[in-house]
Amino acid sequence: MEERLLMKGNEAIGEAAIHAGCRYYFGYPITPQSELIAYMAKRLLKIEGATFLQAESEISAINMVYGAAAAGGRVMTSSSSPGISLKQEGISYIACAELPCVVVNVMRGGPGLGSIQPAQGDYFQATKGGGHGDYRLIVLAPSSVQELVDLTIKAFDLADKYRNPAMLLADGLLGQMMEPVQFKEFDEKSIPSKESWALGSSKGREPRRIVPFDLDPVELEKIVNRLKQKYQDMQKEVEYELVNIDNPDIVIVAYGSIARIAKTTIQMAKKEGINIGLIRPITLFPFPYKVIEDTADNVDKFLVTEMSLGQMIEDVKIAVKGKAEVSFYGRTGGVVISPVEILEEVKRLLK
Amino acid sequence: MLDEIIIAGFGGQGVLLMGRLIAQAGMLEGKHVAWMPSYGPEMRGGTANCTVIVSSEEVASPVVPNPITLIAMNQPSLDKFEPMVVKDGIIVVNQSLVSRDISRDDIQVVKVPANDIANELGNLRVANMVALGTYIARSKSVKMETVFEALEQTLDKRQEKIIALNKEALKRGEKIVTG
Amino acid sequence: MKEVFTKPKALTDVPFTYCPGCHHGIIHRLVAEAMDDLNITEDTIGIAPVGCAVFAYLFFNCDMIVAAHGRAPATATGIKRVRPDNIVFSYQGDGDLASIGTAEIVHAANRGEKITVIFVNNAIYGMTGGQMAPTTLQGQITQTSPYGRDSRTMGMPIRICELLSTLNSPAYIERVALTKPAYIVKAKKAIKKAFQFQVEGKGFSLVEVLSTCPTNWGLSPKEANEWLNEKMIPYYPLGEFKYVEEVS
Amino acid sequence: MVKVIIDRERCKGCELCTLVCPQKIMVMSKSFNKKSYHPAEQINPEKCTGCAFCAMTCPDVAIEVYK
Repeated sequence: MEERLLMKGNEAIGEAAIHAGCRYYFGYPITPQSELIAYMAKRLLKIEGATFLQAESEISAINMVYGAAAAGGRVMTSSSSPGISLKQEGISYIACAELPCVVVNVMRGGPGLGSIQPAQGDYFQATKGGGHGDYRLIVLAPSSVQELVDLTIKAFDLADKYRNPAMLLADGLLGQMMEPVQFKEFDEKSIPSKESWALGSSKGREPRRIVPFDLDPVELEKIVNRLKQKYQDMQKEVEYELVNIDNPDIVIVAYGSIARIAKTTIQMAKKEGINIGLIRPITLFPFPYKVIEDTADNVDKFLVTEMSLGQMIEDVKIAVKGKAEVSFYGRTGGVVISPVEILEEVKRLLK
Repeated sequence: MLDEIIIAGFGGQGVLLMGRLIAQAGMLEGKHVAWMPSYGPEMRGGTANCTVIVSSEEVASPVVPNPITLIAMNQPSLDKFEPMVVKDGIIVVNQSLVSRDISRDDIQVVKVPANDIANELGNLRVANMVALGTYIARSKSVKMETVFEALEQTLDKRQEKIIALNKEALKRGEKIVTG
Repeated sequence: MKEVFTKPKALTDVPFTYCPGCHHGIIHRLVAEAMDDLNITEDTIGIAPVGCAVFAYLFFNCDMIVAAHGRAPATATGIKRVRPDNIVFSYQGDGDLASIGTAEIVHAANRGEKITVIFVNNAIYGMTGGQMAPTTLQGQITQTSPYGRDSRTMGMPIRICELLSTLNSPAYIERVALTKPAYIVKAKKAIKKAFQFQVEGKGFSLVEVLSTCPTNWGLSPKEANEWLNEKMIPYYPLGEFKYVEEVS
Repeated sequence: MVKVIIDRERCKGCELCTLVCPQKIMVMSKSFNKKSYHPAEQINPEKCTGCAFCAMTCPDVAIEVYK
């Protein structure tokens, strides 16, 4: 068994990235992910040939990522909500140019400058593209520090597999908390070679061009349709966790830290004789529509809980297809929901 | 076993480190642990607190609205968190900086003059370790030897004197309970 | 017969998409000649901007990427950090470099990124149809300064070479023009030197090329050359602003 | 003997070559090319010194010079 280390979420993401062979990081400080940029500085500046760069802005950082990805580097940037908004243009370019990279969003309260407390208000932005144009990110939603590690590594692998940006969608709670983590052995040989498409020396081959546009609409449509095909292929990557799903009175759908809080609600409810199930999407794109639909065949009440005004609920409703009643409980602005609040809402719904 | 602890005090009193040592010790003993700090501008000069969970079961919510244990290092922390402690819970209170009595009668109180003892030891900064020692002796959520081990892993090994002083402070806090 | 003048090999056969008399074509050729002369084409990665030169990726016989508007120095930084042995150049206009991308160019220069920047200053936005640029001259009429640029509300035109020369890190900065054969010879030397600096690992280099936009200036190519000589050069003096022999 | 070759189809008729020719032997053709520009052409080729100013100033790399 590998050694257990007590690590802060943000630092665990950083160590996981380096563990997965990430040698290029470009970022800009913002709470509550600042430990991550500091960790990358501490580690990457000591690795020969690696780059840590504190960019002049989030905009520059994501465009440095664009360049590094085009040149074939395993590259990451990280930020929190307002900073992620600034990166959207670059993310759209990277998606169109079909380059792999990992973007970490440690969400905080919004809109505007918002607050620095944990929130989940960036679900739409993350899962529906976020920037301009028709594109999607691979979106992974960890709910423990161990999952921050595992899903960071997975984000790099999926980004390379599909040549698409992958986002790790965490929040301030996960970024700031400490839990024991373990790092499984990582084989750097598993990183796919990028020599068939990355920019570099054109000796002995035709020069390559990475061009995220086509002024001919018919040609651009071909590019976008190719992306669409890729997003359909990604459906097989769907991942989720089911808790207590055999014949529950009600099913909670929640992701990230709120899913953990809901697990406490489930334990509390059990003592009162209430049987609550949980579906926790681990991939938010692709979204686990099918398991939710199948569950709706046997359960007539769903409660979606989010630290937002209700964003993922729209995907849950699409999945449920009207077969069950879908309710919502959320807090916003950076207020973290307590297990008790969720339980009270469940009791109200079961009345 | 399960303990859910909120540790609160002034920024700079070392409450985050207290929590970190409990979590680290819990992990070393093979338990499930989680540590969650308050963060933000209040860390600079204001109040700071953290939540620690030590459990034989997997930790679900890292957010604890109603702690089993409160370690209140100053008066504002006691004022803020006293009402939240569960019935039959424990409050470890730093008597040196809290003048009032606990108002609730459905909880157990352990008083420790942490700053006075730290002062006797010649360094006010180890008041946090005194209170931590008291908490550990009272709750037995982790063993004192494991906290020593956690301390050695967490602090700079080159600062042997500081580690020794911290251990001394932990033992003095322990004595409040063991006598 | 001996070749006196032929198309450089670093250029593809694709005809330029620029308007008649536009200096972009000359600048492309000079960049290509520098790549040929230094024998670096196969190791060069170029970055096209957003603006008229967005199609530059079609014209150079090396690996190319199109950057977001203003972000070429950031994209160049990312590429150069991953591929330090390659030669990386960005090609940017005045709107791209001196307006939306001001932060990127200042900070890439200040970090001393080992890249080469070709900065094309024609005092106007070309691709969008002739709006005011940060380098538009005082009194100059554009679509968005229809009564002439008024420095009281629109500021004075930005002199990029002078601005960047205040920084410690850049290794080589020069401003050139192309309105006379003698100027073109000098411009060629400057652009080659800018690449040479990168080959030698000396650091950040930038050549600002004053150029014409006959279409949006509303002048014939001949008149445009004259206007550049009479109006632009007095405000944007030609010459070397920074030349560091050895970079520590 | 100098030979100046002008790619009529690349030329956009900007006239810049005519301005820099010291011998004033670069002129604009009266005919037009497929893009509807009057391309440059050389008159009195025997006067050409091979200075290549025309080629140097051509924004479309439409001129080549051989000696």
